[in-house]
Amino acid sequence: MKILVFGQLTDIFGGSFVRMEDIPDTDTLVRKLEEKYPVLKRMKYLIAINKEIVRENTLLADGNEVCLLPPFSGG
Amino acid sequence: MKILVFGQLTDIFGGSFVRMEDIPDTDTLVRKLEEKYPVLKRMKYLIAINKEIVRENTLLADGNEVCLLPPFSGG
Amino acid sequence: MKRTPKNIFRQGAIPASFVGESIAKHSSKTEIGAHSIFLGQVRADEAEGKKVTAIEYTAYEEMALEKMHEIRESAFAKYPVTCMHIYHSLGKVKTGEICLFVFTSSPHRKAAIEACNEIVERIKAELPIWGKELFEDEGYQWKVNN
Amino acid sequence: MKRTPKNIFRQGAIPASFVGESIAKHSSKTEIGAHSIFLGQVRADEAEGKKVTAIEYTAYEEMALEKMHEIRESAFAKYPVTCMHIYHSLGKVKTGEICLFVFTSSPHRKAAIEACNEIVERIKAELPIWGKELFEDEGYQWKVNN
Repeated sequence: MKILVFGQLTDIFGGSFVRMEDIPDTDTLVRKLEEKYPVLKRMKYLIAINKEIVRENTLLADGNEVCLLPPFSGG
Repeated sequence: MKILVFGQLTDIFGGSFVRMEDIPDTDTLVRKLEEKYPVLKRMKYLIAINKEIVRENTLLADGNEVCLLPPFSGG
Repeated sequence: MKRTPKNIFRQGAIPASFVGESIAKHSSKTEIGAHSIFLGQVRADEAEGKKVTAIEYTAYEEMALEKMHEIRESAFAKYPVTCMHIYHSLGKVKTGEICLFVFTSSPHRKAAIEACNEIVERIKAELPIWGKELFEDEGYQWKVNN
Repeated sequence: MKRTPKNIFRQGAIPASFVGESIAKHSSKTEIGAHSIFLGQVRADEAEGKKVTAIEYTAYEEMALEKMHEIRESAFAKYPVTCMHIYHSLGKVKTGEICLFVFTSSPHRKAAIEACNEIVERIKAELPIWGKELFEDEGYQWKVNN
């Protein structure tokens, strides 16, 4: 599964996305990402699925557009 | 004494000023003006002396710039 | 810094291009992060079936400029703004044209926005300016602010 | 009236002349009495002795446009505004240049001013846009909104 990342997260993942396998839900996503990239634990970010922010554990399906969004700083 | 008038008051006085004689203070000014122009009684206006609005009876001296100011409607 | 009274009055409408030019002049002031602008535009109001086609503004100019100076100084004292520019039309301004331009700038947005709002309110309430609303058929009525 | 999402994004800075042109386009809307405009300008902030020379903006564009549409619709529902125009830069915007342009108009000033303020706050809080503050020496830091 390809996860899009933005802002300061692109520094951590070295680009605009990260690939992860076997990710049934968002809690698993966070756990596995933080195992692989421990610096993430100190960062604030939201998860969006198909452009909607999800705040509780949510099942992930093929074809979902999953994004990690650090704090917004537009304007 | 020449009294400058503005806005809707120019309609009543037919111009930008009115001359009044023997006006020792602003209360007298109002009384004499309202005698001569009774429609003034139904109008709202402030009196300014030398560009300062006065709300209490105030003595008038030669050389004072006396103005009658109807409600402001700038902007 | 002591500021001297500025002339806010412009004969006729304030051109939209003048607003653009005023904004452009601030690109060298790199401490600015936010601009707040208010524009008054002459509205085609109707009264007794007649349409306003223009407002003709007159003012007790000397008093208005003194009062405006006071308002400006008090806004500078109250808000951390970098600069303020205020223009008001005199004479005839047609419907759809700009008659008031208030422009404040500050490092952070709160100051610019609050100063701009306060200045607009005070201009309408405290400056000796009068608007005569001219109807299409040559009649008129005196504008009332609320 | 149902409105379709508009693209708010512009590559690079928003020219001051564009603001002037946008204002001019409203002269035919004679029901308008007030315009409220907010402009964000890139500030030459300093961090650890280094000066910001530009901000590079990126966005999750599709989500930002959907969210902006929602914000716009809710402002139209809440305030009696005649129109709203919103533009945000993407890519590099140098210090002193404009990166955000929010423009609201209404018959009476209260609605335009309040809608403008609310839209600015919501843009900063809710749109997935990120600013990278570029230093003169090629380093950078990520912008933080407050």
